[in-house]
Amino acid sequence: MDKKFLMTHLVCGYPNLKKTKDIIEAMNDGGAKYIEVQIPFSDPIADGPLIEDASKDAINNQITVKKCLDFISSLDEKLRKKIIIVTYANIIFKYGIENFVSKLSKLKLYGILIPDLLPEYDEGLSNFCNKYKIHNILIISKNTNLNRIKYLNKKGNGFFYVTARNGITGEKTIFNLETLNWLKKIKDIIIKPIALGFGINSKDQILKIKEFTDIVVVGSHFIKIINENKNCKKIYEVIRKETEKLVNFL
Amino acid sequence: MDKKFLMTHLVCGYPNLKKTKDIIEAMNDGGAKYIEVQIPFSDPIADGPLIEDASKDAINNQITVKKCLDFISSLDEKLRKKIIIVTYANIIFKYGIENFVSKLSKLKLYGILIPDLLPEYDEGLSNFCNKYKIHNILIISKNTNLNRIKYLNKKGNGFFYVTARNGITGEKTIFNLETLNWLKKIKDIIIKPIALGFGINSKDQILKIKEFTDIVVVGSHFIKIINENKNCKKIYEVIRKETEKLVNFL
Amino acid sequence: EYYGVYGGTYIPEVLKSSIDELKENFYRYAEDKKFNEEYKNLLKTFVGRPTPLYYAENLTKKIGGAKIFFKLEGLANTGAHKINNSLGQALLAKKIGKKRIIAETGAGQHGVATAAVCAKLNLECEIFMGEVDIKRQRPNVFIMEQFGAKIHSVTNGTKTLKDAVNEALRYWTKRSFDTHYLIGSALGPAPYPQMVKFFQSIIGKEVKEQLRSENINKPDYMIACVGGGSNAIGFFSEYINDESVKLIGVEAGGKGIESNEHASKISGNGTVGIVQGYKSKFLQNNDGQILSTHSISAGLDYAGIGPELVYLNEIKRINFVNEKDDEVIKTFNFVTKNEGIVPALESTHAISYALKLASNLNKNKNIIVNISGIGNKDIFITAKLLDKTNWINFLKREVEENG
Amino acid sequence: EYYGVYGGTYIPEVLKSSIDELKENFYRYAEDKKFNEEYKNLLKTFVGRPTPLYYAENLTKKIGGAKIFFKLEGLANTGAHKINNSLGQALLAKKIGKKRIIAETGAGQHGVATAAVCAKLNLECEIFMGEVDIKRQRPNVFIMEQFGAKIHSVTNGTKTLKDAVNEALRYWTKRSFDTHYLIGSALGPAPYPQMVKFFQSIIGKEVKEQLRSENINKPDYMIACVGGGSNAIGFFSEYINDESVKLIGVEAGGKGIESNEHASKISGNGTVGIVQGYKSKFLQNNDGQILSTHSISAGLDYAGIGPELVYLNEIKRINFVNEKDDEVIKTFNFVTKNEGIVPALESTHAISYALKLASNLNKNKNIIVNISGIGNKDIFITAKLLDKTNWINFLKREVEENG
Repeated sequence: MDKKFLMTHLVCGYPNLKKTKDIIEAMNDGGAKYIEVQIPFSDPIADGPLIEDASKDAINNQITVKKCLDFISSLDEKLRKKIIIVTYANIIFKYGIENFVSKLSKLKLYGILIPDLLPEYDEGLSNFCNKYKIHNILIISKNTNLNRIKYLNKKGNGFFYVTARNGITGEKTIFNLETLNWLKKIKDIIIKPIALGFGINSKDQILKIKEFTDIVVVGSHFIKIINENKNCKKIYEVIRKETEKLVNFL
Repeated sequence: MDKKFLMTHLVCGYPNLKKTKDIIEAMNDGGAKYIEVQIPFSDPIADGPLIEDASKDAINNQITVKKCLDFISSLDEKLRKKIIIVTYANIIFKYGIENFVSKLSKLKLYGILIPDLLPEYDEGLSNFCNKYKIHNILIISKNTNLNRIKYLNKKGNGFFYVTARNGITGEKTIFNLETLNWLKKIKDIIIKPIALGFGINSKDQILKIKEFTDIVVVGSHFIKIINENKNCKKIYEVIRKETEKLVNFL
Repeated sequence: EYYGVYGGTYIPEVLKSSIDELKENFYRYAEDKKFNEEYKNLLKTFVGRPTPLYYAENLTKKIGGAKIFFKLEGLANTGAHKINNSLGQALLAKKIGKKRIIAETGAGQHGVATAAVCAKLNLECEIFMGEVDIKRQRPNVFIMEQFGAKIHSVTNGTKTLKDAVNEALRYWTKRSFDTHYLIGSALGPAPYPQMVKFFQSIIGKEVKEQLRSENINKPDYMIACVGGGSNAIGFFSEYINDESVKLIGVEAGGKGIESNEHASKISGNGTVGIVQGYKSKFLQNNDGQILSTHSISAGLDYAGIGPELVYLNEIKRINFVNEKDDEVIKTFNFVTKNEGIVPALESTHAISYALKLASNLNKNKNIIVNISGIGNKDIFITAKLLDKTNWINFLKREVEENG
Repeated sequence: EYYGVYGGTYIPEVLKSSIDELKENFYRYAEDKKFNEEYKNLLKTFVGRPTPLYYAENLTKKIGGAKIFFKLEGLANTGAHKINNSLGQALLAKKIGKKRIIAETGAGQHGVATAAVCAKLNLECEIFMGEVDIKRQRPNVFIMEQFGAKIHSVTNGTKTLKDAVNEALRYWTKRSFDTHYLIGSALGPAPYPQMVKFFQSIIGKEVKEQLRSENINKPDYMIACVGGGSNAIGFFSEYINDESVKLIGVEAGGKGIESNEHASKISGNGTVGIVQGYKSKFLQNNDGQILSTHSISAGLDYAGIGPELVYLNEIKRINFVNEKDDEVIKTFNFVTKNEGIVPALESTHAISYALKLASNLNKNKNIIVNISGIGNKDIFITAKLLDKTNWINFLKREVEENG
């Protein structure tokens, strides 16, 4: 069995940019292969309350898109290469999608994931990603039928983010046989690696699914830990240890 | 010029039956020719607030029609002969109109005045009054046209109660030339005596109108005095003096 | 003017000429084609008629007996059937040359309807309302004032509806030359019962026409709530002469007839009397003093009833029953949940009985219930009963944030 | 799916199949004769359509310019145009086999309409409403609950309408297999703007027919308030292709555009964005964060607007203006006093502009204003502003006597 990777998640500017730096470095040092950096949006329809509240906090603390991008540009290039920008259509649309993608490209980031831009209505995002060599991460959901998976397979230029159940981020997912069989089918169609996410936070889950995926995504779980430790001076240690722990399950 | 008479008014049982006795004797002793004794009704549509409130008080103090009639039968026959029962249709209807009129007859009262029974819809009242020799006092209002006054003239068997203005009891009436001319016209048609009432309480008013009427009615004015003296032990003196004073203006 | 021994014109002499004038004009305009056209045009464009005849399919299925239909009078402008009559009388008064309309109101629905019509027809409007009712029914008072009506607070007597009637009558004795008294129910001295029935009979006429388009020959049962009875007499009007149509009036049972806290004149213990201008049945004591009444629905909370209804009961043409407050609240819940319609508490009395009746009838029978008004107006009563904590907390917040 | 560059389907992958299913079914049923008959029959018997076209004669005369007509949508069951769409979508959902309806609501009118329709059609109903709105709009919450709806209190974000939309979308991602999301305005991802317009176009169709019976060839001006824009697009629908009919949308000017406390997307300072599934104009900052909005009328208090309206403005087919809170309250007073009709505060925006326009037009011109709802629902706002002492005293009494 191939080596499996961990992708982690954080909201840029939550609880503040200084801590965001601690957190992202901790994830990097802990062994995360990819790091989703979410640029906060006021109306994140695909996210649950944890990420929404973190986004709201960050916005209330005057975080802006420019501050997020400046922050990212201040990071080491090696770290930047792990970063996938997650945000909503309106943020990049307002910025100018081509400008935004080209900016990510200049910063040498890994990719971008916009949950409310389907390939059919993506405002040129996938073209710009191809042009500027940025991975455009597409989502496959449990409602996505096989024909559509084939269609998406052709459209994506990075790995695919597979959401292991319906609904939004942050709720617990139970991996039953039906889900695992469904994952197998996806792997048969999708040529690129897949990242499996939504509600993953335990050793049990990871052990159950790792053979069906290339990347395991742990998102809201990190937000929760960050939330619990937002006033803690040792947040770097906490996050690094948690990242290491999860990587070790793989 | 003929001798003019005073008609006074009281609400039976207001403020209580004992005081009603003082009041009625005072009016009698003071020289009133007729005394209107009003049997209280819950919804007196032709009366103003003074009489309505007095009626309500009396009803709340458990006055009943029977108590009123028993009270009247306890009076001297001479006094009883001055009494005109004033009440509303429902009171006598509920009692039985024939029974009621025959009862008044037995008590040798002067008459009856029911403001909400017009001759056309009087439930036999005028017939019973003729049968039992009780005067049925009809009302002529400022809205009553000459044809109708002629009609009423034929229907009434007692004097006529002329209301000197529109509206209800207890409000001040101003006797201008137009009103006095109107009164003259009435006197030309009406054979029986007329009693002029509604809002009379002053010497000026009485001096102005006495040549146009046979009887002057002072109603709400007495209720007001009774009201002001309802806890006064000397109510008899107060009422008798007021009656004498008014009689002297005639 | 009489229905059997009921009805008549029991008024002070001072009102005789105005009542005569009104009688003459009413009977003349009732036959006047142009007047009727103008009235009907306003019913259409201002009131929003016709109101729907609605098949209450869910209730019918749950009850499992006769088919139940609702006549949705609550969709009329100002939320109840009252406006049919207010509009008709105000239009008539305008034709006669009156400048001002006065009206009594208890719960406020008749006052709101009358104030709306006066705004539309450019007539001055003064509404008599008991001081107690003004305090209880502030939302309706506010709407009347928005329509430009002047509200007279009546502080006599019990300070409720019957005293407002008395006070309006008194005021009328002073100003009848330029003022029309717009009585809100099919009662009072003639020609009011006739006139109110005439203007409310649009309800029955529409039912007849609407049944035709549903391919129903006629109703088997018609059910209406009865306070004074204007919605009932108007709703029944087209079918009174057809004895195969059973007519049922539902009175306010309040806390039960035996409790004496109710407003049931016919099915309860009303007796014949002559009050406020007409002979009919009233809730009164042995002396003829009018008793205070009780109903959960303010619109039924009145001691008198229209004379024609009493007569039609006496000749066994209309049957009268009553429904108690608690039954009405249960029915309110049941109807809102199953039909998506909020009936006025008044009308809910009629539904409450209809449900009982329907369950005992064959599926090929049909029952039409007049939903005389919409129940949003009752929220200060229903929310207090059905959702007390949230409602009181909401009111507290409104007071705190704005007080 | 696009109007110019506006509209589209900007949704998470998880909703793609449901949106596809909905699109397919909507376009199929829109052509289905039986479906349309069933819908129209319910519009007639349950909603109470047609709503009147009313000549506001008194306003017209006072203003002394163009003739002003009102389309009285407020006489529909539940008191606003919202139910046209709720009924249509719920009926469609039922045909598709959905068991449950979810909907967002801000002020509560769309929630009430949807809950009513679900009670009628035997569908489960869950309404998403911001916690702040639930506290402010208890009367509507109470009515929804009476209709059997379950209310989800949304505690995310600003706890108001836009968060209720977000939360409804999230819930839908979990349950779209058996649940239809019933969006209340002509916005959101395709096919919602198309579908809501389709169901609201009954308003425009009726206007056309009613004008014919008034012997008016066509309107010179049509004016509607615009929050999301469902009443406007439905009202305008029949005349969009006839450029001789001038169409005007009136947005909520709040405390003035310069104050930034308003809800004017087109006439104010909205910019293009992609939010909540559709591309349109939004009130947002330079980063694309959605701003909080303000209007005296809860129904206009939303940061987005239907994409077709933005397009029609861009091609100069619809002109947009706005009216401020204080102008609206003045107009509210003026209309109630002179016409006997209580317009919703939303609709009063449209009247407010209509009055200004009318005064500058010739008497042979006509203006039709869509009165999208009735204003009784606003009493907790209007009474507080126009009759504060009495109102607060009334509420205090209610609390004291029942608390």
